[in-house]
Amino acid sequence: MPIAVRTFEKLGDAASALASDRGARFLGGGTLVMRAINEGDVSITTIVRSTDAVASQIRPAGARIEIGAGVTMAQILSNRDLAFLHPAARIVGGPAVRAMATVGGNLFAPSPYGDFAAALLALDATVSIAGSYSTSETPLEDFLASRERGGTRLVASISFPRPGNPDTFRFRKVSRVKPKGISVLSIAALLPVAGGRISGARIAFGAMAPTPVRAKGVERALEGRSLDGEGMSAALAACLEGTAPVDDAIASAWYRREVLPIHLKRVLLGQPG
Amino acid sequence: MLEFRKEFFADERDDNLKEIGKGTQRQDMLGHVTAMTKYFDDHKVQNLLHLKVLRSPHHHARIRHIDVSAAQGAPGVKRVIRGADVPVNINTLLSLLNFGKDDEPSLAVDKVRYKGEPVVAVVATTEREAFEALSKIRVDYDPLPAVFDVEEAIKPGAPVVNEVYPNNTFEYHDKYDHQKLRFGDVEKAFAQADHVLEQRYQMSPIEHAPTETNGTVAAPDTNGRYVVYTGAQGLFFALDTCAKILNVPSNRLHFIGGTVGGGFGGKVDSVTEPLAILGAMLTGRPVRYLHNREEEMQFGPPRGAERIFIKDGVMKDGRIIARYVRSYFDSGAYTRLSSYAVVKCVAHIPGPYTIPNVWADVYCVYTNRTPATAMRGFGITAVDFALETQMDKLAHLVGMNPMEFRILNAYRDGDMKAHRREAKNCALIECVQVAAEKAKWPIRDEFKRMHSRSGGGGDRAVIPHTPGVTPSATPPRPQRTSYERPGMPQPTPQSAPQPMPAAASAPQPPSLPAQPAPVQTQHGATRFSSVFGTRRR
Amino acid sequence: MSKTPVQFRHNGSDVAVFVEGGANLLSVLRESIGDTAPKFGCGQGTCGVCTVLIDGEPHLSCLTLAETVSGRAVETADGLKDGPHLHPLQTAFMEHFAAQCGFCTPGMLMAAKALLDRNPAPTRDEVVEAVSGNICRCTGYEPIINAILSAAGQPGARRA
Amino acid sequence: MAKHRGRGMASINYPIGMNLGGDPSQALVHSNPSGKFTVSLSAIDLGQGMKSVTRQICAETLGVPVEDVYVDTADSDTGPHDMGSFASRGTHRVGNAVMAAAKEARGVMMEAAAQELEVNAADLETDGRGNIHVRGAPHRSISVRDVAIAAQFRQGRTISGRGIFLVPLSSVDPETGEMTPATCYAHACLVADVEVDDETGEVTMIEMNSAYELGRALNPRLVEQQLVGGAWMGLSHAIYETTEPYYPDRKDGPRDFNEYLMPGPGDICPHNIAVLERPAPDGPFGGKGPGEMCANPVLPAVANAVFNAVGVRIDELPVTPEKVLRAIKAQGGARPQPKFG
Repeated sequence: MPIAVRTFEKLGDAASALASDRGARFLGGGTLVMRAINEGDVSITTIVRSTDAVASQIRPAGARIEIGAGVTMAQILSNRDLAFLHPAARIVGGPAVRAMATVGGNLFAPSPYGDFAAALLALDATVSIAGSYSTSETPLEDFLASRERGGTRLVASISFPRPGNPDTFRFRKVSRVKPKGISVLSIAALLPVAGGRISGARIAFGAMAPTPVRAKGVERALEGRSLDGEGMSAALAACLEGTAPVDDAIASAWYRREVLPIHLKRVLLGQPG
Repeated sequence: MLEFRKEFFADERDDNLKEIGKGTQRQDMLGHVTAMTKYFDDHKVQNLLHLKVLRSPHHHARIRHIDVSAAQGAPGVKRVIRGADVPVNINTLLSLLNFGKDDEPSLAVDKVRYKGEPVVAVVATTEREAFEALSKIRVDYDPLPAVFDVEEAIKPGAPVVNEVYPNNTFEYHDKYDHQKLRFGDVEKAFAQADHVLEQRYQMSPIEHAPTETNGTVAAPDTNGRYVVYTGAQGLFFALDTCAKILNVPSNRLHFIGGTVGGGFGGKVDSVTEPLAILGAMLTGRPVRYLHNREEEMQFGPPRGAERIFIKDGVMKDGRIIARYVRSYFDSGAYTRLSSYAVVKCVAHIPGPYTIPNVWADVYCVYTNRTPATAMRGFGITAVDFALETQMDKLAHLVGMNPMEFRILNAYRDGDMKAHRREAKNCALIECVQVAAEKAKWPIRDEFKRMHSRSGGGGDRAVIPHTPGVTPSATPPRPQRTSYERPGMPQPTPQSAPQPMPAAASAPQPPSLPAQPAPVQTQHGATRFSSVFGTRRR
Repeated sequence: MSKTPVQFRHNGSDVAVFVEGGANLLSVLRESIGDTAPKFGCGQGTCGVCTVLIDGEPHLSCLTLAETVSGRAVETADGLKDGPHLHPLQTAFMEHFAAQCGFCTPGMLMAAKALLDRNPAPTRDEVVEAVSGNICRCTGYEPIINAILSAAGQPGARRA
Repeated sequence: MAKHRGRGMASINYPIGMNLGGDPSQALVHSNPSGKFTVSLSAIDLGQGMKSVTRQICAETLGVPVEDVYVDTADSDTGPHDMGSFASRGTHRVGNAVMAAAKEARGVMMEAAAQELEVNAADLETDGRGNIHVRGAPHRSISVRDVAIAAQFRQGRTISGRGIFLVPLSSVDPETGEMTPATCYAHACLVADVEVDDETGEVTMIEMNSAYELGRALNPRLVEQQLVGGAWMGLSHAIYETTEPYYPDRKDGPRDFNEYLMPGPGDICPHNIAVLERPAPDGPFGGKGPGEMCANPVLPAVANAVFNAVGVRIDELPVTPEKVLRAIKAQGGARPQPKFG
C-alpha cells in the first residue's frame, strides 16, 4: 500500500492523528522518517505533517528562549541571538542536512546522534509536548529518559533559560571524520562562575549512553569549586557516573570511557581538541 | 604538488610524442560537469519494475521451509523468484577461466552460509510494494554453528561452511589446500641469520564504497533479446556469467555499460545482473535491481580480511637472507575471486627485494561471512602493509636507516625473483632516493649513487638449491613474451657483481657501506616472535 | 491508487506531477520529470550525490518528501549552465580535473553553488565545510576544493 | 596532553595485469568518410580515464589530432571482447589493443593517401594536425579528410583496424610457485608525517611526500588524479576503513557513510609527488598502470610513522585511536623514536 500523507495546519490536530494511528510517524526534517521509508520500513504506513508556523519560530521570550520543534539547524546558525548554540548546530551533518534537520527531530535521534539534544540538556531545557487540546511541559532529561520506552509524542517546542553569560556555555563534539562526522562522544557544559567559583554547573554528554545524559557527578564535583587541580580532579573522577556507553561502528564502549575524562578536561580548561 | 623527474631513465624514453604525455582533458569531463554523463540507471525505461531480495538473518543455517504464498498475492507483486527458478543456480565467477568449482547459488536453497545471503527475490510495481511483499515471506531456519576466524576454520572439526570445499580451504592443483612458493632453503638461512623476526599482521575487511551502488536494469528487447544496463567492471565477464546462470546463448544478451560511478573492484562479481535479467524474463517487463547502501556495505562483497605471518632472517649488516610468509585470505562463504588473489599474492612475495631464500604458504579460507572479492591492490595491498611494516621493524632491529635498508635489499635488473623470473625494468631504488630527497630524509652518498640498472644479475640471478623440490621439467624461461616489442633499450648491468660473503649467499650491492651501530645492541642472535615471545638462543 | 498533484519550479520552469504517497523528491525528479542529474547514492542522507537546491538552500532530495516542495524552486546540476555557457563552477571543475567517475559531481556542484551564492569569497575552511556532506571516493577532495576556490577567484588553492 | 610528530616510509612495487587464464583485450578502430575516427571497445571507464587514455593512444598511433578521435565504450554488440577494468590492466592491455588496431587503420590510411598523391606509402608521414605529406616535401600534402573521402568513395577501402593484445595463460607450478604473474611492474616510495595524541590515540596526517614510477605517464593530469585520489584511499585504509570494526566478530558493521569512516575534506594533508617514468618494454608507449599501486605504500608508511611518533606497533588495520591508545597504555606511555630528517 502507498503511504498516506496527512498534513495538518495545527500541531494539536497532528498530535491527535499520531495518537490514533500506530503506523503513523511525524515528519520533521525527514532525516529520520524518510530514511526509514527509503530503507523499507513497512511499519510506517502514514506520514503526519504540520504546517503550523509556530513550530518553525525562534521566540526569545525575555529570560527564556523558546525554539519551535520545526526550527532547523540552519535557522539556529543564522540567528545571532543564539551564537552560543552555533557550535552545537554546526556539527550536525553537512549544510544540506542542517537545512533539513530540526531541533525537535534531534531529540529523537538515536545514539551516537543527538548531540544538539546534549547541548539543550546542559541548558536545562524543557520540552513542550503537543496534545490534542493542550500542550504539556516536561524536563528534557525526563523526556529523553522515557524516550526509549517509545510512545508517539509530538514535540511542539523546546525552551531554556538564557545563559547569564553566553561565554559560560561550551560544547565539543569528538568525531573521527573532519569536519563532518558522527560522535565518538560530545560534551556540553554550562559553567556559571560566581566569585571565581563554579555555581550551578550543568554538564551533559552525547553518545555516552543510549540517550544524551546529564553528568551529575561532574556537576556536584564542580559546585563551589574552581577549575583548578582540586575541582578538576574531582570532576574527572566522577565523569563516568550515569554513563552507559555502547560499542558501535565509531568507537567501543571502552574507548569512550577512556577518552571521556581527557576531552572533558580539555573542554573545562578551554583547550583545543 | 606533482613534479616530473624526467632525468631518470631518459635514455629509455621518447619524450617527443604529439599526444602522449600531454595533459589532455578527459573525454568524459564535459559530461560529468554538466551532469549529462549517463550511468546504468540514467537510461529512460518505461514500465519499470523493482526487484528486492530477502536476505538471511543468520550467519549459518539450514533452510527448513520457505513460505511465499502471502507475498505472491500481495499488491503490486508481479513475481516471486526462488532458487528453483534460476536455470543454473550454482556458479563460481572464475569458472569462465576454468579455475575452481561452482560453489555459489544466486538464491540460497538448502542452507544459508552468511548473514545477508539472498534467499528469495520479489519483483513488484513499486519499491514499497516489493518491501511489503518481502515482509510477508516466512522462512523457517535451523541455525548452525558458524566460524568466523580463518585459523579456527581450518582446524579439524570446524563447521563446514561450504560443502564444495569440505576442509574450508580452496583446492589448488587438485591436491593442495594452499599455494606454495619455494625458493632456496629458508630453514638453513634462518640458522645462519644474526636475527630472526617473526610477526603477525591482520588486514581488515574493507568496502569499495563507490558513490554509485551496484545495480542493473534489464529490459526485454526485440528478437527475444534482453538489453542490460549495468555498472559491471567487466562487460563480457558479466555477460558470460549471466549467460551461464540463465542458460541462454550469449547473443541474446545485449550489455550496455562502460560508464560507471566508481568500482574499485566492487563491481566484478555480477551480483545484480543475473536476477535482474531473470526478473525481466519472468515478467516480460523491465526490471531494476539496485543495491541500497546498507546492502552495498554489508552484503556486497568487501575486500577480504587477511592474516599474515612473516618470519625473516636478517644479518647485522642489514641483508635479509631469508623470508617465510604464511598467509590466510578470508574468502567468506564462497570463492568469488579470492582463490586468484592467493596466486597473485604468492607471486608478489617477498616484495620488491632480492632475498636468496623465500618460502610462502598462502591459503584461501572459507568462513561464514560475506564473500570477499577483488579490490584496488587485490592480493597485494595487505601483504605490502605486512611486508613494509616488517621491513621497518627489521631496519630498527639492525639499527639501519629505513631508506638505506630498502635500497640495500632492493631488487635490481637481472636479479632472479622468488617466482623464478628475471627482474627487469626495476625502479625501486630510484623511487626511494627521490622520496628521501623530497622528504629531506638524509641518506648517505653511497646509497644516493646506487641504481636499479647496475649491481643486479650475476650471482643474484641464480636459482638456489631448493630442498624437497625436484627441479621443474622446464628450466625457468627468462621473462620474454612473444608480444614484447623490440626497440626499447634493454638495460644491462654496468658493473660486475661482487663475490658473496661466506656467511650466507645473500645479495650484495656494489659497495656495501660501513654500518652504524644498532640502536638496540643485540648480542648473539635473538629470536623475537609476536606469537611465542622473545627468547635467546 | 491515490496520487497527489505537486507543482513547483524546476530549473526555472514550472512543472506539475502526480506523486505516490511517501515518494521522495529524488525519485520524482529522476523518474517523473526525467532529470537524472541528481543521483541515488544511499537514500540515507549520508552521501550527498542527490543534493539539490530548494529555494537556494542545499537539500538532500532523497530525504525530501516530494509534496513538500509544492510552490518552491528546485535547482539541479542539469540547470546549472546558462544555455550553452558553462557556470564558472563547471569550468573550474574541468580545469582542475575535479571529477573522475563523475558520480558525485552533480551533488558536489550544487553544494558548491549553495556556498558561492551566499558567500562569493569563501576561505578554504568554508569550502571544506560546504562540501563536507558530499562523499567523493575518487579524487581525495583536493582538486574539488581547489576548483571551488578558483571559481570564486579565491587564493589558497593548493595543488595536491 | 602531548602530541608527538612521527614519520614513516614504505616502498613497494606492483604487478600490471593478471596472469590467470590468459588476459586478452580487443579494439576496433574505423574512420568515418570525413576522416574522424571511432574506437569501439567493451572496456569499462569507472573514473580511471579509460576513454581518455585510449583516445590519446589512438590519436598518437594514427598521427591525427586527439579531437579527431572518440572512444565508444561499452556495448557488447559493437565493442569487441575485453576482460574488464581490474588488476591495473586497462591502460596496458586495452592500450596495446587500441595501438594495434590504430596501426592497422593507419596502414590503410597511408596506402589510400599514397594512391592519391601517387607516391610510395613508405615515403609518407603524418603531421599530427590532420595532414599527410611526403617526407621532406611538406607541400606535397593531403588532408586526412580528403584521404577518407577518397578511400570511401573512389578507392573502395575501409580505413579501419582490428587489434588484440593477449597475455597468454601462465601456469603456476604447484611445488615451487614458478609462474609469470605479470609483464611489468610499477614502483613507489612514500613518506608519511603524522601527529599522534598520546592521550586519545588520534592520528593526524601532517604531510606526505612520494615518488611513483609508473612507466610512461601517458596523460600527466590523469596520472595526478590517480596518485592523489589513490593516496587518499591508502590513508583511508590505513587509519579509518573497516566493514567489521570488531573483526572477526561481525557485530556493529557500518551501514552508511556516517558509520563507514573515510577521511573527510578536513582530514587531508599536502601531498608532494614526484613521478618517474621507466617505460615498460611491452606497454603502450611504455605505459604501465598507476591505478592500484598508488594506495599501497600509504598503509605501512602511516603505521611506521605512528611507531616513530609514540613507539607502538599497530599490526592490525585500521590503525584506530583505540588500538593506538591501548598500545600506548600497555607500553606505559609514549616512547618517541629517533627522527629521520
